[in-house]
Amino acid sequence: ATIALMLLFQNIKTRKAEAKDHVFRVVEVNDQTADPAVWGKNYPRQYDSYKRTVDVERTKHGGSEAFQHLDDDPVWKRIFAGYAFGTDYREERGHAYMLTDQRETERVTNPKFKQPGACLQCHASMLNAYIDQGLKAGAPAGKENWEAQIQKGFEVVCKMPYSEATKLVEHPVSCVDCHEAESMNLRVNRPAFLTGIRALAKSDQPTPHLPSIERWRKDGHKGEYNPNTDATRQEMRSLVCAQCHVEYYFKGEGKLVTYPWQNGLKVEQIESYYDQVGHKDWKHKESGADVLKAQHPEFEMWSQGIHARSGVACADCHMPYQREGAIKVSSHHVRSPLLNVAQACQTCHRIPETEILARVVSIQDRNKALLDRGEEAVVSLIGAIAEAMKRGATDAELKPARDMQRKAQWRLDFVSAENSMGFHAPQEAARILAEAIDYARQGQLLVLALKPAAITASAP
Amino acid sequence: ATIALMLLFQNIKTRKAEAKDHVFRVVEVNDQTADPAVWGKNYPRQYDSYKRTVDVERTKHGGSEAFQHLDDDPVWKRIFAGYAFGTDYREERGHAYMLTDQRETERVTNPKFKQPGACLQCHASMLNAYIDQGLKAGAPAGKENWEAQIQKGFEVVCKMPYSEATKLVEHPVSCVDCHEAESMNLRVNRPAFLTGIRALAKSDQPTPHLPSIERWRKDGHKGEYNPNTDATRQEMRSLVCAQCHVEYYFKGEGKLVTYPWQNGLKVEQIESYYDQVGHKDWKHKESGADVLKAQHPEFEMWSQGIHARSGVACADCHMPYQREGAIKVSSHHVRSPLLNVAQACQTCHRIPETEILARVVSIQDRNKALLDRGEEAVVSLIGAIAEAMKRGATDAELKPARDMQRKAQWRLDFVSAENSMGFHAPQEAARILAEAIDYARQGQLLVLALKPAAITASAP
Amino acid sequence: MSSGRGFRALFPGKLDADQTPDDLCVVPQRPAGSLITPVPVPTSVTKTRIILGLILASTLGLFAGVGGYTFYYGQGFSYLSNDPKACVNCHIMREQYDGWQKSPHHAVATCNDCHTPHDLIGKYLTKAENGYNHSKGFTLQDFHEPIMIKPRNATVLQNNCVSCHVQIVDGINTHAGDPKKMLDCVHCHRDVGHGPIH
Ligand code: HEC
Ligand code: HEC
Ligand code: HEC
Ligand code: HEC
Ligand code: HEC
Ligand code: HEC
Ligand code: HEC
Ligand code: HEC
Ligand code: HEC
Ligand code: HEC
Ligand code: HEC
Ligand code: HEC
Ligand code: HEC
Ligand code: HEC
Ligand SMILES: [Ca+2]
Ligand SMILES: [Ca+2]
Repeated sequence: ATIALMLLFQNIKTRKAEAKDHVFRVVEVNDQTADPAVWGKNYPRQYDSYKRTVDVERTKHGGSEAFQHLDDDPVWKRIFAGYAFGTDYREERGHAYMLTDQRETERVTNPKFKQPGACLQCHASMLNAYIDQGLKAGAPAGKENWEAQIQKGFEVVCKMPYSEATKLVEHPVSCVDCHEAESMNLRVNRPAFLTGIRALAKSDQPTPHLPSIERWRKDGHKGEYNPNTDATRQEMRSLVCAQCHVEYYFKGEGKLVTYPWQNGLKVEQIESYYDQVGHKDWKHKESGADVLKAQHPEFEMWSQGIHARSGVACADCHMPYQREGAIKVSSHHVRSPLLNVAQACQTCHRIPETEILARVVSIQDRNKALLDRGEEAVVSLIGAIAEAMKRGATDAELKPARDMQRKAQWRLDFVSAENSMGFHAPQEAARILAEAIDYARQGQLLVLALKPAAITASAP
Repeated sequence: ATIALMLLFQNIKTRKAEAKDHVFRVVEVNDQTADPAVWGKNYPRQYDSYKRTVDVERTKHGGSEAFQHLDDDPVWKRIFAGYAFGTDYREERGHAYMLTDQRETERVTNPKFKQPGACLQCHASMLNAYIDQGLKAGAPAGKENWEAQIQKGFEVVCKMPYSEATKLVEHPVSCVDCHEAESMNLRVNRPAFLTGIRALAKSDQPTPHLPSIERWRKDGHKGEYNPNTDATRQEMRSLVCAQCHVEYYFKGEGKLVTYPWQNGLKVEQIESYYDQVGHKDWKHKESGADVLKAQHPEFEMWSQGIHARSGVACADCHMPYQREGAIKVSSHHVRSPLLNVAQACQTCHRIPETEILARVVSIQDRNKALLDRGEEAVVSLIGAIAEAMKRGATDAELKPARDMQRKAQWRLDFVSAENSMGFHAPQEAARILAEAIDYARQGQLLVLALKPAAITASAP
Repeated sequence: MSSGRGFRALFPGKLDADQTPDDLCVVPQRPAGSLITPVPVPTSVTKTRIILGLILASTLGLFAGVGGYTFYYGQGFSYLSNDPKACVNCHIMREQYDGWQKSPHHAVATCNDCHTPHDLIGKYLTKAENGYNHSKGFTLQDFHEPIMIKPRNATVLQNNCVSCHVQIVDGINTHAGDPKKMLDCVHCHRDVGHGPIH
């Protein structure tokens, strides 16, 4: 009895502390409120930093200056030959720009690329657009059908032409895309993410960095894994980002955004998924290989790193706490942590800022050197195949070499498209590049082995 | 019950007494005392653990069971073809075995290899043998000429035949090789190490993990860099190991053990040194390439890792403090830290032991997969060159491919011969293997490009 | 720095190999039913009585661990004080003591400010339990080294951080003790108590 009393006593105390957790709700905000400025009235500190994602500042290998990658490193023009990315591919910048950057990229403006509404899932505050469209398309009403509404709307919007779909939205990612209005708890809602993470949960790939998935499996795979109820808060601090910072493709005629995680998150597991479903992103213009494009697999790469394994979330580094007067808040100025080492790294790593920067740069420089090496190998292979084609080598003869190009280029692009220049998982990124180099060189060997035959074939 | 209580009381008393940490010097020990058992009378705890280096226990990728690597992974027989290592190459084990293992390896017992006394620098308690020989050979007497005596003796012993030199010693590495008897301070004395580290200090390579070198440079390169006076105690906790756990070669006719650090500690910097001095370890029997052998570059690899940069020394992991009653002593049972995770790792990483092991194994498995990939590439190149030789390719034609073999094999062996299976510097090891693969495959391409010519040449 | 702290965010509390994170929900969950209604905070009279009872309880806790004379010799009574020197009576606490002296909190928080509940009841109850554990550990020398804080004590700690720093973390829901929602201060501030462990 004494014990029970004491426990209650303890409990009251805790709740008293939490009760202080007050915020002045000056306006009514709910899940239908799309405009961040309205939310900003209740949470002015977060809103102020959110707005600062317009800032432009460069770091050695990252930052927010939208320079043209294709000019910076022209080999990529050749690697992307025949694909939209070969025309316009820039360094990404702050969240504030996501919608305009998408609307203005040549990958969208050039009518030959015919982009679908699917593109918007990650470039706008889509939640309410999806719900509206879902309801219109006949999804059942009511809060309890929230997911069904979103899913339905998602299906409608994905296959719309981009020019039409983009009219449905006006804000870049906004408060409602990450927060539940009532509690301000984090919440995920992107359909492609929910489907993807559930497929991952159903696989038997270990996920030491996502303990809630392992727990769900241990508890007997009941129903669907649901991050919003199953995941810890610390996991949610990464999962909200994993809604968008991931590899994807558009599946089938419906153009459904799909995350290829069924076999796991590693580069070769994603590849095996694409091989299984017979997906290619395009036929390489110079070599004729059926190749894949990798896009921003930050979540996947982070998953293989030591920080993820140590429970360090995206938000820990990219949205660190920051003092605002007497209280601290999450910086919503999402950006390179290297622009903010004191908050982003130094609470955990008590070493001088210059030393932290030196460590990161040493990791990134090593990665960059391997990337350069990999680019050279892949480009050599492309050249070799093109050359053999000129000499009259047949598709059947070139198949093995082209398969090697697909493998090599996929790996190379995976590390290149990942935006931390290897930092999120240094050893894993190096491993991937080693494989890229190996496959590219093996492809060249296959071509070279053909040489005499090809010469014979092309001889008059 | 009373008795039990009294025993407990007694127990607390003992602990309080122990905490006072007295050392009773029961015997006189000085720098001439070679026998560790004598030192052991004064320091029984350290001696007890020192003796336990006879223990045999295996870990997934390491441990102390002296199995034959050449049987375990026969490709190495082919990679070492024509060299002593191709006959006998075992997993290394505890310090207790260093002298007998050397005396008994076929690399020594087989008379065709004619090993010199140089081998002993790292396999025995050499200090007093060097001093004796040095004095005999006319080095000036007196404590102040300590280094000159050692250096002289070293020169004498290095060029002796092994069979003769080995008679000068009877103990494996012993107290006096790491400690100054009077103060028990750590002390380095191996001539090859002193020469090597001074050459490194004179280079302009950054050494963030060895701040005393950077300090010495900043202070204007006065005299020679002297670890015994310049280095911090924490640095000494690695430098005593760096006396032996390093890459080396025997220089010139004098067979002087030499550490190739003049251009830096990285794999390509060591290679550039060997290229400059025109060193090769042997001519590969199958391919005819002039190749290098890498040996246990633990210090060099550690130097590129994050632990070194964070000031974590060899002794922190391999000789962790261990409670003996109320006091803590350095475990002189030098061994794999994975056999002792609580003391070796958990002092710094407060996470469950299973998780620590899982992290290490995940790093090592990645490294192993790349090693396998690299072995395949190097062996393919060796096969390709041999094949071309059979077809009559000339040495001039094969030179570029053989150069590639030298580069590739050097890198592959560097990671393989390093004994942590990538753990000491995971990203660096992966980078090195990526390069190994690239060079090996490029070598194959060079051979294949020759093919028609070679065929022509060998056609009757 | 510190390290590995994040791990507790994955598994709140230190995890034994076969424990699941749910096993670590060590802080009292609100009991079901009528007990949810807040009980009045004890008046000062009852409080004193409870305290006296608790001192007795904690003494007994220690006593059970080491017995009377040993308790005396081992300066068991000092264990009940707030003086950090009481902790360092045990040489095993030396590392933390030395670290604490150099830590930013040296001037503002003692061991007990962080490691025992701030309410008197919880304080002595915790002392009783820990007193038993520490004495047993010390006497039998059978504890895990390095010492790793147990989930229950980690929750006490978190509560204490929040109670001193309630103002600065006002904008954040801290959820002390809820393994799913807790924002673990030590995930980022591992070194506040005794300085960095590397
Ligand atoms: C331990 C810290 C840490 C964690 C955790 C982390 N990142 Fe990063 N991230 C970095 C660093 C450092 C960079 C490199 C920045 C640079 O080069 O300027 C980076 C780069 C990036 C970039 C490119 C930024 C730029 O400047 O162009 C993106 C996007 C990114 N991370 C997203 C994520 C996502 C999503 C997650 C979680 C899945 C994540 N990060 C987890 C530290 C972290
Ligand atoms: C709704 C999709 C979406 C979500 C959710 C999202 N991001 Fe982004 N993020 C983007 C897009 C799109 C860009 C690129 C914007 C551009 O270049 O115009 C971007 C850019 C970034 C950048 C680059 C900034 C720079 O300066 O280069 C970082 C870092 C980043 N996001 C981190 C995060 C983190 C951390 C989270 C979670 C807390 C997150 N993102 C959540 C879509 C998203
Ligand atoms: C799965 C989420 C997702 C989808 C779907 C998506 N994006 Fe993005 N997009 C991102 C993220 C995250 C970034 C920032 C990271 C980067 O640039 O690598 C980004 C960056 C960009 C950028 C700025 C950098 C650049 O590449 O020039 C443009 C433009 C862009 N996307 C256009 C598009 C278009 C067009 C589509 C549809 C074909 C699309 N996005 C679909 C998530 C997505
Ligand atoms: C890209 C995702 C994302 C967007 C968009 C976003 N937030 Fe957050 N927000 C977070 C994360 C992550 C946290 C940390 C939550 C935690 O620790 O549990 C957070 C925390 C908060 C908190 C809790 C206190 C704090 O500072 O940690 C408030 C309040 C908040 N955000 C308000 C806003 C407002 C207002 C907006 C729109 C202007 C917004 N957020 C947009 C991701 C986002
Ligand atoms: C941060 C901890 C750490 C540091 C610092 C460290 N090592 Fe290691 N070392 C390891 C681990 C872990 C292994 C792998 C053991 C295994 O696979 O069983 C290892 C393996 C070894 C091995 C092979 C052991 C065996 O079991 O076969 C040797 C020899 C070695 N290290 C020497 C050194 C030297 C010399 C230094 C300093 C220059 C050093 N280590 C620094 C952790 C460390
Ligand atoms: C005098 C030379 C010398 C010095 C000094 C030396 N070692 Fe060694 N070490 C060796 C040799 C030789 C072996 C292999 C013995 C054998 O296999 O018979 C070895 C083996 C080892 C092993 C492998 C043990 C196993 O179980 O496989 C480790 C770990 C190791 N040393 C670490 C260290 C550390 C740490 C230091 C410094 C504190 C150090 N060594 C100092 C020469 C030395
Ligand atoms: C620069 C110091 C150094 C020199 C010189 C040296 N060794 Fe070693 N040796 C070591 C270390 C350190 C190890 C343990 C690490 C390993 O096996 O990779 C070792 C391990 C060995 C082993 C046990 C493992 C194996 O390779 O089978 C043998 C046998 C051996 N050495 C023989 C020799 C011979 C013969 C020579 C002379 C040709 C020699 N050593 C010269 C440092 C040295
Ligand atoms: C391979 C190198 C090596 C050898 C051989 C060696 N020691 Fe040590 N010893 C160390 C290192 C490293 C330390 C830690 C020194 C420090 O922290 O400053 C140490 C510390 C000590 C200490 C100080 C107290 C402690 O435990 O940290 C004593 C005493 C000691 N050794 C005795 C011996 C005796 C006796 C022998 C021979 C039986 C011996 N050592 C052989 C490397 C060695
Ligand atoms: C004296 C302190 C210390 C000891 C002992 C120590 N570590 Fe570390 N460890 C660090 C530091 C410091 C880092 C760098 C990251 C940081 O600043 O936290 C680190 C990083 C790591 C990392 C991530 C970096 C990487 O290479 O992937 C792993 C894994 C790791 N340690 C494992 C171990 C293991 C296993 C042992 C025991 C064999 C060990 N550590 C012993 C201090 C230590
Ligand atoms: C919430 C805590 C936390 C934050 C924030 C954090 N780290 Fe770490 N960091 C860790 C942990 C934990 C490890 C793993 C090693 C260990 O256990 O100490 C680690 C390891 C590292 C390593 C060694 C592993 C590797 O990949 O090479 C580097 C370098 C590093 N961190 C840099 C950074 C940088 C740069 C930032 C800021 C952008 C940062 N960290 C932010 C906790 C953190
Ligand atoms: C009788 C000797 C002794 C005294 C006095 C002592 N400790 Fe301890 N303490 C120990 C031992 C032994 C352990 C390890 C117990 C275990 O791991 O089971 C320990 C563990 C701890 C732990 C972490 C263990 C856990 O169970 O969470 C904390 C926190 C701690 N002590 C704080 C203190 C404080 C605060 C004081 C003073 C009020 C103190 N100790 C006084 C011996 C002592
Ligand atoms: C008894 C009250 C008290 C407790 C309990 C307490 N703190 Fe503090 N803390 C303070 C005070 C007062 C300061 C201001 C000290 C100063 O400014 O020198 C402070 C300073 C800090 C600082 C800033 C200095 C630094 O180390 O960077 C941090 C962070 C902090 N506390 C975190 C924590 C955490 C985390 C805990 C729980 C593990 C905790 N505190 C427990 C009173 C307390
Ligand atoms: C995800 C990382 C993280 C977590 C979790 C965290 N903090 Fe912090 N905390 C920070 C960062 C980063 C700062 C520095 C803010 C600044 O300087 O602008 C900080 C600052 C502080 C300060 C002020 C320090 C100063 O210099 O004045 C205190 C006090 C503090 N935190 C206490 C806490 C408490 C209590 C908790 C648990 C409820 C906690 N923190 C949880 C990252 C974190
Ligand atoms: C400002 C808060 C604070 C103060 C004051 C403080 N500690 Fe701690 N203590 C901590 C934190 C934080 C941890 C780490 C908890 C964890 O690992 O989750 C800890 C952990 C411990 C542990 C477990 C072992 C370890 O190092 O993780 C012991 C034992 C301990 N403390 C004893 C003491 C003693 C004795 C004192 C007084 C000399 C003291 N503490 C003062 C915050 C504090
Ligand atoms: Ca950017
Ligand atoms: Ca071994």
